[in-house]
Amino acid sequence: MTKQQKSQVIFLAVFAAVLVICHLASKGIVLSGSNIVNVMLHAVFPMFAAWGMMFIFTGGLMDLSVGANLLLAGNVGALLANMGLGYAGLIIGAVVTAVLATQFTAHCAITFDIPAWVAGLGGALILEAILAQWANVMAASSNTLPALKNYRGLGKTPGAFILMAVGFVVAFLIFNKTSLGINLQAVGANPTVSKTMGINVRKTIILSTIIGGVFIGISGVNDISLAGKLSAITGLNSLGTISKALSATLLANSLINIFTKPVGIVISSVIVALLFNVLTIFGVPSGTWQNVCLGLLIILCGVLSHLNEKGVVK
Amino acid sequence: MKKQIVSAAIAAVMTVAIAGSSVMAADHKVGYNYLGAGAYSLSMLANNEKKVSDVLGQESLAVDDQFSVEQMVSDIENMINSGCDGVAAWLISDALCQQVSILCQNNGTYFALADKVATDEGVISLLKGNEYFAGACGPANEIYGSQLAEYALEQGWKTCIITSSAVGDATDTPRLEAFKSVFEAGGGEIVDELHADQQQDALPQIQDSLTAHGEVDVIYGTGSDYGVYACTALEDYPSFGTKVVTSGLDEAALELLNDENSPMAMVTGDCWMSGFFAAVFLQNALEGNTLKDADGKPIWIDDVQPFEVTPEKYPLYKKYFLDEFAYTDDEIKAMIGASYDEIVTIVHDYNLDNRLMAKYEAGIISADEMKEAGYEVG
Amino acid sequence: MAEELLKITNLNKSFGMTHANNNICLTLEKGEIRCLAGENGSGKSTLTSIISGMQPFDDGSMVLNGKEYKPADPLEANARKVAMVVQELGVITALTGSMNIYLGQTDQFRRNGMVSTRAMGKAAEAIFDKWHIPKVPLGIPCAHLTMEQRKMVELARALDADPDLLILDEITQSLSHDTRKVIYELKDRFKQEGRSMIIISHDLEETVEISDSITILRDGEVVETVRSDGFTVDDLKQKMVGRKMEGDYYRTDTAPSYEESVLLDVKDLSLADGQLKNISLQLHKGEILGVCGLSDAGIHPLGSAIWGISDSKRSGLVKDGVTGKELKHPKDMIACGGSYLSKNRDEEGLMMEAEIRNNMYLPSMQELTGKMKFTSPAAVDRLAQKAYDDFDVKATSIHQPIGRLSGGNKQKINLGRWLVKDLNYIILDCPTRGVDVGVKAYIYSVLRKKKEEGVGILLITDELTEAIGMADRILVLKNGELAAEIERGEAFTESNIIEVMV
Amino acid sequence: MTKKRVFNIEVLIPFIILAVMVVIFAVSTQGKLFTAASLRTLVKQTISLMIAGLGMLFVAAIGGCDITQGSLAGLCAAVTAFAATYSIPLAICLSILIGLVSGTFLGVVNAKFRVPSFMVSLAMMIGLRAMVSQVLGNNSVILPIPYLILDDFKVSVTVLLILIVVITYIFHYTAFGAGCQAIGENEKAVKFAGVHVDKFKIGAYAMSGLMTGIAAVFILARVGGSSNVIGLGFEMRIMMALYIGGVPVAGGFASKVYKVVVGAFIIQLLESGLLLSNVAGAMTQMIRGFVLLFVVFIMVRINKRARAAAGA
Repeated sequence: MTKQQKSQVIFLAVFAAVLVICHLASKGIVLSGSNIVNVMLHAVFPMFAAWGMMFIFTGGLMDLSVGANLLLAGNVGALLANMGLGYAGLIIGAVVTAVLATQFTAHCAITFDIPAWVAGLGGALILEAILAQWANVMAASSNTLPALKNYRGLGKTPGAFILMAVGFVVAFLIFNKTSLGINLQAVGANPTVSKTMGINVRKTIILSTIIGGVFIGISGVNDISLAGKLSAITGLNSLGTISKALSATLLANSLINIFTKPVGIVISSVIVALLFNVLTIFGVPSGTWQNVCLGLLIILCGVLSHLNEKGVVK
Repeated sequence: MKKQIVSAAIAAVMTVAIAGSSVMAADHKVGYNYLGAGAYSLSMLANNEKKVSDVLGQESLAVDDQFSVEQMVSDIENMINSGCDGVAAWLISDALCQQVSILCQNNGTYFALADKVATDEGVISLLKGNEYFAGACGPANEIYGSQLAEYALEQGWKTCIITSSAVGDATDTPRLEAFKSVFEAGGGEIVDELHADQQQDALPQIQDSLTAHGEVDVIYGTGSDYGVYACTALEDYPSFGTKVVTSGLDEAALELLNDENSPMAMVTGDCWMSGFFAAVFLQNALEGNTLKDADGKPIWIDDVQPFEVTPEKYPLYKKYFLDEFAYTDDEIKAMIGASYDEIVTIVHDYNLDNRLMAKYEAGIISADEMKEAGYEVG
Repeated sequence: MAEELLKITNLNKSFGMTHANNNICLTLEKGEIRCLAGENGSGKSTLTSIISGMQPFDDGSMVLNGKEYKPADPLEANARKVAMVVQELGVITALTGSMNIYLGQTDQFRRNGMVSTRAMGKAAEAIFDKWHIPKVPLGIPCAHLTMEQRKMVELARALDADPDLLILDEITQSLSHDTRKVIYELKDRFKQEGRSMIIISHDLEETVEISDSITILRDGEVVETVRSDGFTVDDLKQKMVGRKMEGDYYRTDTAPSYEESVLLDVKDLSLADGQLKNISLQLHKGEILGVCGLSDAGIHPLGSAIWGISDSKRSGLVKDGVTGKELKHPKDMIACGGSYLSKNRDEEGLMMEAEIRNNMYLPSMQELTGKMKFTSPAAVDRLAQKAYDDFDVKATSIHQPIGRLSGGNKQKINLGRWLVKDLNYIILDCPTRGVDVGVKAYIYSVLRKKKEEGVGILLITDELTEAIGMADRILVLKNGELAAEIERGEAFTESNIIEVMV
Repeated sequence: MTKKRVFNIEVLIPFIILAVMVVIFAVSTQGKLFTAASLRTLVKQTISLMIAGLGMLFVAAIGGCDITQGSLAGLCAAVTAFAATYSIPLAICLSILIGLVSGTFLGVVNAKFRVPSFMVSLAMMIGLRAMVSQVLGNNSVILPIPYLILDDFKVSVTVLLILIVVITYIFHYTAFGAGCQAIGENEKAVKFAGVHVDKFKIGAYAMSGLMTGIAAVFILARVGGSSNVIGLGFEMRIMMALYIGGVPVAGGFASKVYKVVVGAFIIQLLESGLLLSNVAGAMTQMIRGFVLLFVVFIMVRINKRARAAAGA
């Protein structure tokens, strides 16, 4: 058994133990079948968004427009679905929108040399504004952004779980088992080595942001399927939309020595969903202490995973 | 060099675009702000405010506060600077009302409070003493809550989950508190009170709570967004007989109400008409007809009553409230220059039944339509 | 006469003002093992990186197997069967060994769109089998591998090109004795199969031992190419240093000269990770104390540990000899007139993007702080200008960003900014690394001047000649322990020192 | 040999952009933006942004990331609003103290425990916002009238000017400021030069928190009382101000106080100018997005060329 496998076993054992304790303390609610389904269902959205961010961030593009992007994508998808295109419209609409949006920021960053962080901010402003403008136009005629009434299977059992399984397989395979994924990881870790090894850095980043865009689009699909509608947000508050997904991404980063990223994201998305679920079950007030707990969890994981950090940390 | 030319060209285009969009002023320019773009209820409020200016053929300026309080103050300042003669302000807290009152007094700009009205006595008296204060109009938020609580008790519902926006929200808090006190006084139990910072967090919260507490009799959504989320959440609990009550007469909620399979049991609201009334007060003030009560205080209405839209009446509501406007252009024009008492009567008479009857009597709605909706006419 | 594999004629390469390679001519035969020798900054690494396609050359020509050879990137070099293990490149720790080996070429293992880990693993294993390299776990992220195992991964990566010409840049220094043997066997096999190798090694004995011929470079030029048979390490050294031994490059006196008083007192210095074990030393006034050792002997951690920066916990006592104060943090030492120059100038010394002025300012931040914490920009300018002038830095002005100044100029800035201060002692870790001869001589003259002024200098160096040429005493470290202390005089010879080192 | 400064053009860019914007808006608002009243409002609107930006400058200089400002300002404002009903000076001190504590905490976790600052500050952003709701609950506080003196133009601008002078002093005329900038260039080099890098980093985050605390005092004066949404999106506006002013994302010696000041003005000018030009609603945000990208693009290009010309 390698060191990594050992850590995995230990981690999962601790995780299971915590769950069992919570289960017992909650008098058998936490691990009940229905609750597990419930938690997993809530984990799907942050998971897809986090996978999307994984493909975008790993290459070094810290693109914060993801939240605005998925809101827009979900709405475009719903629009097409409601126009009679059904699931095909929903998925294609969302995915194409999200891919275009990621390409916009990616090209701002790579082609025009705008720092990725700024490109993300600019992109978020623009994407939010597009959706808000759309909502305004609709409201002027007493209409709303498209609500998804039918075709919501991808937000429910079993559709959401099939989606999750497919998403996991695809994310895992692309990230770990394709040249693109391998190159992406190399580019993210060390652009100089990658270039020396003949990797086309630019192409790698662009391609992986396209894949990231697909995942972001699907996360929009899942979100609007789950909730039925996605409202527009302005003032860069779309960042809040992805706060759970960002949390999951950061937690997955701190698990990187135990699990590869795609797996780590599954686990940490479930942890985040579980955190809110368990706290609700224990009667911790939502909107206040629950969020404080999430903040503390992230800091704690950060501290634990950087105990032996020697290098420069920004 | 090429780059400089491109930059210059872009700058020029921007100048032209921006300059071109400034329209020449009509007699009165009215500014109104809204918390943020995108939310349906906020947009409806803003639209209702705009309606008055549109009907009167006057210029208006809508400003998006980007969900920021600081921005709200800045936006009102900017509206004043941009030459607005009057401002219909949507203010998130009493403190802001005080600020805006001072601001408008200093600048000699008329203002009215739309939808969110101050509750603090000190602030109210400050406002009422301000010569530029055109009046305030807001919904009876407590009634919103208590009405639904009474309805829930009537149905014999005993357990309830409340789902709501962030803690301390100015609209939701009075609704929530009123619902809670009435419901608990009537022997009901609030098993959980949920607050979502991000609207879409409401759904997982409701589901987590349903798992934690099992089946409850009713879920109260303080706004229709939350009511709709509650219905969506319940789709995953088909065995539960939980019902949903909510406020906010938007299509999504009402269509759920129409759907027999949906748990939505009651939707109330006033179609965000307080924004419209506030704009009417403001226009009156701008015309030199500041509406004042017998004591010489500006008009202050904080109890625009919610009404229920039943499934039978929904088609009429959709057609004559949403697609068209609750008041005809002529009615609106007649409101300018009306007396205090007349306006108060108009506001207090405002509800679904009265408006539909009025439109029926004006010949806009046919008798058949009215009968179909359950009205006994003709 | 054997067939020619590679012929380089009049190759030139310069970085800014530095001529890294100057009219290089070199011919390599098939089956020949060639070592490149030369001091730091003599242009070895530049030459090998040009041959392996990592950087382009300015002019000249290369002919490989009778055809013109001008690789645009390492992949093209690989296609022409030229591969290199680069000294400081390393592996991507997040990826597995086999992924690292096939990085950039993973497409060849595509099965139905996926890279077949199994096929790739097998192919990687096959390389290890084919060339008899010690096996390493290839299926786990390289983060879990030792440095030596990672080097093997890099070697396998190079060997995958089935190279006719393999270039090894400083590979042996990070390898254990056993693994070195593997490299030697690999070399023999190359020879048999008519393949060639270019090896760079700092171990001169090794250089003479394993090579067929040696090309000696100095200041970017080829001095001579010699057959290794009958050639001795001493000959090699003569050639490498050449005329540099003449003149006043180094000290000419043969006796130690320093005062009694101790400036810096180190007792039982250890690092928790075992890189240093109970080192005690005393640096005297006006003394140059050389520190030598193999690369893993702990000479570099010694410098930074005394300075007060170390990755693992430091124990023992570092005391200022004059004040008797204990020195725990670099700041304490600065307060006592101490300073330190890291070996890794670009990473741990200079701010490459920043103006010369700001780099000059860094070590004197405390001194220039006046009342109310005020620092006068004019005073900073003055200080920077003084160091700039004193050390004859060649740039447009103190406001030029360091960027691509030559190594020598960078080192002048790096050293000068400390030496403008009123120092008691200075710890120098490889101060002449990667600088050209002129600057090197200049630095030595500065050090001698400082010595005369009574400054104590702890001179940590990879180059024995430097230590012998400059030091009053030399401390030899081995495996983190103090192995010997040799005074300037009769015993001050390389062979004596090397005997202790190895 | 001429001793020409290399980055003259870089110094000028933010001002040029500001000037271009002034010209555009002078035309498009038909002069409305440049009446005394408008200008005064413009300055007032920028105050809190600028104050917090001056704090964030330190974090930006070390190349770190602090996105807690919004939530932190919210918390400071909430507590201050309550405290102001007892004692105004106490309330102000409390706000500054909370800011300082929060910033120091972020700094310690980042510098000592080596957790990336984005991670810590995201966690704190979530947690602090929740604390705001917890502190305020369903209460709302209206500030006593004397507190509102802080919203007076003369008072607030005086404080702002003093703060700009003080921060300029700290940032450009002390070892601490230079150290922060140097850390952004090459943290290791600074460490090996014998500087207490950790202390400087903690100091930088503490400055950011402290200035956010001061900014919160003025935000509160502007809003007139407590609100649970004070500061929402504030951190993003600050960041935009910094970047549009030319502060580099990676930090270093190109970070300057004047860039924050100019950047904050540009941001506010954009918002107010568009509004005064009758462009309203979501369109303003879209324009702001494009302007941000365009300005940063121009800056990156010109700097690159300047550096290339300097042989760097």
